[in-house]
Amino acid sequence: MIETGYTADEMMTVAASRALTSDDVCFVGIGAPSAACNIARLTHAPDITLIYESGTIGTAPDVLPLSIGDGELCDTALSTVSTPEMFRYWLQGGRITIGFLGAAQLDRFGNINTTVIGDYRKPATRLPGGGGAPEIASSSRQVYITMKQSTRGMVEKVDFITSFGHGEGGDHRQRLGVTTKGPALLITDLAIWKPHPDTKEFTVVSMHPGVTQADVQASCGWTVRFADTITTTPAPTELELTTFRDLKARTKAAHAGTKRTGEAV
Amino acid sequence: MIETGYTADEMMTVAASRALTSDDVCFVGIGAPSAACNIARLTHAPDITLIYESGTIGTAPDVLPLSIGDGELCDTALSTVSTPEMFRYWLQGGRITIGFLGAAQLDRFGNINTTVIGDYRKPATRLPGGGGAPEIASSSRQVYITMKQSTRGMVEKVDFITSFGHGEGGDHRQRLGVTTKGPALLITDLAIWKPHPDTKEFTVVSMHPGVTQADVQASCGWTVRFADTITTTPAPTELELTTFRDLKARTKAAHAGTKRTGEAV
Amino acid sequence: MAAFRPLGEAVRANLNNGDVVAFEGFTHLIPHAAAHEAIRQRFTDLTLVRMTPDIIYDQMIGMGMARKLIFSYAGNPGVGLLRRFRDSVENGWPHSVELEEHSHAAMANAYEAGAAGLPCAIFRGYLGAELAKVNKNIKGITCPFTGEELAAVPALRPDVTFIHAQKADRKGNVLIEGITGIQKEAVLAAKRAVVTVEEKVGELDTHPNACVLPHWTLDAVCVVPGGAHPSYASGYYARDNAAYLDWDRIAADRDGFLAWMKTNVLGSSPKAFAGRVADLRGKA
Amino acid sequence: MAAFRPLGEAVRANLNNGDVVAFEGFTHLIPHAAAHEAIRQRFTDLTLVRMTPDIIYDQMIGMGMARKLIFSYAGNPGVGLLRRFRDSVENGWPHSVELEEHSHAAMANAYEAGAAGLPCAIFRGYLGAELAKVNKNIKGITCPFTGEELAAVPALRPDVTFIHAQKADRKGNVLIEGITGIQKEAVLAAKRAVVTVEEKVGELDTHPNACVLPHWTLDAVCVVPGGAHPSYASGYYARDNAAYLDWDRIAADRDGFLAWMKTNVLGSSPKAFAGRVADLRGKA
Repeated sequence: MIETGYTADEMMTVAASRALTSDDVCFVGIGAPSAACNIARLTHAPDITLIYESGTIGTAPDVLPLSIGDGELCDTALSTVSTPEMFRYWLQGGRITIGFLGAAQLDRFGNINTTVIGDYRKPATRLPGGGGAPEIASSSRQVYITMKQSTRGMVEKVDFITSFGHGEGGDHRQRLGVTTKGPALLITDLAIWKPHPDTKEFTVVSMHPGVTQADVQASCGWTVRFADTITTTPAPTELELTTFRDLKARTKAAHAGTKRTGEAV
Repeated sequence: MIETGYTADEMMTVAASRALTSDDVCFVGIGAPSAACNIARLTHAPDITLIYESGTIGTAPDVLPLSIGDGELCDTALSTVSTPEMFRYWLQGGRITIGFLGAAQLDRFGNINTTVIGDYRKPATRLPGGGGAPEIASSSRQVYITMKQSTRGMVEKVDFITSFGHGEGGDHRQRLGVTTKGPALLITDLAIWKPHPDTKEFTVVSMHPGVTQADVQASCGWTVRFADTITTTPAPTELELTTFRDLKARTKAAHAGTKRTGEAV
Repeated sequence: MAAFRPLGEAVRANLNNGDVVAFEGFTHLIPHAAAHEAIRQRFTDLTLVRMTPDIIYDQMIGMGMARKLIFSYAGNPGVGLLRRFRDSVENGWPHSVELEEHSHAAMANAYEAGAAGLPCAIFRGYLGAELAKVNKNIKGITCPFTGEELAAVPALRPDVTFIHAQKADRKGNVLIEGITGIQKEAVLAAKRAVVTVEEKVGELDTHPNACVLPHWTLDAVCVVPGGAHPSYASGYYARDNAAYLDWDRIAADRDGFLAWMKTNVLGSSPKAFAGRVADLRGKA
Repeated sequence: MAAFRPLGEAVRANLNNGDVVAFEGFTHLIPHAAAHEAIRQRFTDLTLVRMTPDIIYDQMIGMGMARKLIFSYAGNPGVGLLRRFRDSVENGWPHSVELEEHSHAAMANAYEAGAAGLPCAIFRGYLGAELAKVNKNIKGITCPFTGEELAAVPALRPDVTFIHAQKADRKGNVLIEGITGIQKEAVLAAKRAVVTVEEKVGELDTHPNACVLPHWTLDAVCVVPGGAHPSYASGYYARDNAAYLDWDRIAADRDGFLAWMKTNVLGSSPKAFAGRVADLRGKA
C-alpha cells in the first residue's frame, strides 16, 4: 500500500465513523462497529458516548477491545453498571440513539442472522447467537449496520431472523408495534446504503472511490437497488487514516504485550 | 427510678431483643424495633444482620438512627443498595428472616393499620401510610411486632388493613397464597404474645414481672386469650439495661450535637 | 444535555403548572432548595410524586400547589405526622388533594419500570392489604408459566424529576453516594431532570460501580451548596434534626405556617442554603 | 452462611449430577478454576446456564457433562466460534445438547427475576425475532394498563451458581468490582452459591455502593489466586489473550481436545492457576 492509499476495510470503517456525532449515545458491537465508533470519538465526535453491553457507559479506550468486556473499557468509562441495568435502563429505557451492529447474514430489509446457517434444529453451521442484538435492533432509536460485502453474507433471505430489521419491508415494524426507526444505514466495504423511504429496501446512495455498480452487485446476493443519484464517498482523510492506523498499532502493541503462559487456557 | 429498676419501655425493648439471634437477617422498622435489634447486636447476637429499608445492609450504628435513612446507617453498613434492589432482591427475594414492625393499630390476628383512623376517604386522623410494611409483612419469613399496649392501639378490628397479618385467623394467609409465616411474636410493654397454632389469635404466653392478667386486659381492646401456662418474663439483666441506656445516652449526645441553625428547616 | 444553570432558571425552564413532578430523596439528599424555588415560582395543579413525602411536600400542599399526591409514606422523618398534609386530607385546607397511595415496594418497582421504559411493573405485593381496594392503579397479572397471581402497577413517568446530589464534573455528570434511594430511577424515568449539587469538580474520581448519572440524562445541573438542608449530604454536612422538630411546631398552625413560608421561602433564595449548613459541616 | 473451604470440597458439597448450574461471568472474572474442578469431579447430566458460554462450557460440553444449555451468546470472546459446542450441535459429538436459547436482555431479566424471587420476568423484547418461535419459554403477557403486549420468560433459579470475585473479608463477604455483569443476580437467584476469590482480606475497604455479596448469601468461599485465568481479574491480572487464540486451535480437533483436557484439567489442580497468571500481574 502506498502512503496515500487505503484498504477497503479502512474505507468502510472510516465511512461508518462519519455517520456518528458528538450527540450520539451509541451501543457498540465488537469489531468494525467498535473501530468506527472510536475513530469518530478521536476525530470529529469527541463527545460521543460509547456504551458496550458489558455495562461500560461513556468509555474511551486507548486501544480497541478484543471483547466487549475488556478491562480497558471499564477503566476508561464514566460508570460501569450491571447487565440487567444495562439492558433495562439504558437500552430498553430508550437512551440509545444508535445501535451499531455487524452481521453474519443480512437481507435487503436489514434483517440480521447471527444464529445458524441452515435449519435451526439441524444447522450446517452453528453461529454464536443473538447476544444483545435482538433488543439492540428493536430498542435503539435507529440501527447502523456495517459488514464486508459477500454473496454468502448478503442474501436474498436470511436463514434465521436473529434481529428484526424492516421484516418484509414497508410498515412491517409498525405493524408489529415496534416504535423505533430500525436499520437506517448500511456501510459496507464498497458502498453506503440507506433504506428506501417507502419499501425500506436498502438502496445504494454512495459508492466508495473506484467502486462500480457491477462491483457492488457482484458481491451481493440480492438484486441491488441503486438510488437515482449516487455520490462518491469521500476518500479517508489523512487524519482519519492516521487515527485508525495509530489505534490499530496501539491495539496490536497492547495485546502483544499480554505474554503467553503456554500451560493452560 | 432506683438503680436496679427499669421502665416498662425498657422491659419491652429488652424482651424484644431476646427474640433475635446471630443468624437472623432482620428488616428493621424505626423506633422500638430499631432499639431492640441494636441491643441484640450489642449483647447476645453480635452477628445479626440488620437491614433498614433505606438500602443499608449489615449496618451497625453506634447510636440509634432518628430515621431509617440516617447517615450513620450507611457509614457503618457492609453495603448500601438502591431502593428497588432493596425491595426486589432482599425483601421479595426471601432473604429476610424477620420483619420487625411497629403498629398504630393492631388486632388480635396481627393485622396492622398505619394508614388512617376512621374511614379511608374521610379519615379522623390521616396516618403516614404503609411505607415498606405491606410487603415486609408478606415477604419476611416471619414477622415480629412490638408496641405499647393501649385500648386505642390494640383494637377489635383495625380501621384499615395496611399490613396483612393472619387476616381473619386460621389458614387465611395460605388461602390468599401467602407462603410466609406471618406474625409470630408480639412484644408489648406488659407481655409476650404468640399466635395460637390453629386460630392464629395472639395469646399471652409470658407476662413481664409484676404485671397481672387484669393489667393486660385493661389496656387491650379485645378480649385477651391467655395461654394455659404463662411464664414470667425474666427482668432485664444488668448487661441488657446498661447496653440500652448507654445506647440511648450516646444517641442523645449525638443528636444534641446537631446544632440548631434556627433560620429555616 | 446538561447545562449548568442558576436554579431559578432551571426550575422555570423545566416545570409547568399541571405537571407530574417528583422531588425525590430518601431521608438523605432531599432537594429542599429546588422545592423552595418551585414554591417561590408559585406553580399550581401539580401531581406530586414521592415515596416519602416529608417537609417539602407538606409545604407545597400547604401552599395549595398540589392537585394530587402519589406516595407510599407521608411523614416527618423521626418526628411524626405531616400537619399540612393532614389538614388537607382531614379538613380540606387549603383544598383537598387526590391521593394515589401505594406501598414502598410498589413505588420502587414503578419508578424502576419507568426508568426501564416499561408501561408497568410486576411484583409480589399487596397480599391481603387494603390499599389494593382503594387504589384502582393496583391490578393483578398472572404469570404465564406458573399461574401465580402477581400485583401490577403502572410505571411512574414524571414530566420532571428534581433531585439533589453530591457533585457534578465539568461536563455535568453527577455522582450520588451513600443512601442513593430511588433517585437514579426517578431521574431516568422522567421526561426531564434537574439536579442540584453541592459542588462542581474537575473529575468525579470515584469507584467504577458508583451511582453516576451521565450528563446527557439531565436537563440542568445547578450548584446549590447546602441545597439539601435540613436533610443531609453525606460527606458534606449532617442532618439538622432540630429543624425537623421545629417543623412539627411551625406546621401545627395555618397562620404560623404561612408566616414562616413568607419569611423563609418566599422571601429567600437558593443562596441562603449555604449559610444554613455552615454549622453542620464536618459532621456528615 | 459462607465458610472458607478448599475448592474441591466446595464443588463436591454443592454440585450434583443433574443440577441446573450457572458458572457466570461476562468476559471479566470467568470462574475457570471452579469449572475445571467440576470437570475433574466428572459431573454429568448438567443443565448449564450462562449468558455468554465460552471456553469453560465448550470444555464441559466436549467432556459430555451437559444435558442442556440455557444461553444467549456462545462464542470464544474476541476469537470466534466455539468448536466443541459446534461439534455437539452440528454432529452430536459426544452427544447432542438440548438448547434453550434467549437474547441477552431475556437472560439478564430472567436472572434478575430469579434474584427478586419472582416466577417470571417481563420486558420489551423479541419483537420480530425468530427465537420466540423456537423457544417455548418465551411467551407474551399483556400490560393491564396500556394493553401493550410484552415478552415474558421464566425466572432463572439455578440449583447452584459459581462465580469468581476479587476478594472476601474474614467473614466471607465478597467484593466484585469493575465489570460486574450478571454475577450478583446469578448468585442471589440460585439455591446455593460458591465463590472463588483472588484473596482473603481483613476488610473489604470499598465504596459504600460497591457490589458486595454478604456472607450469608453464599454457601462457600474458596481462595483460588488466578482462578479466573485466562480471563482477567480487574486489579489483579490481565486477560491472557493468547490462551483464547490457542483454544481455537486446541478445540478444533476431538483427540487434541481430549489430550489437552487430560493434561491441563484432569491432571491439574486449583493450585495451578496462580502460576498461570504470574506473568499477567501488574497488567490488569
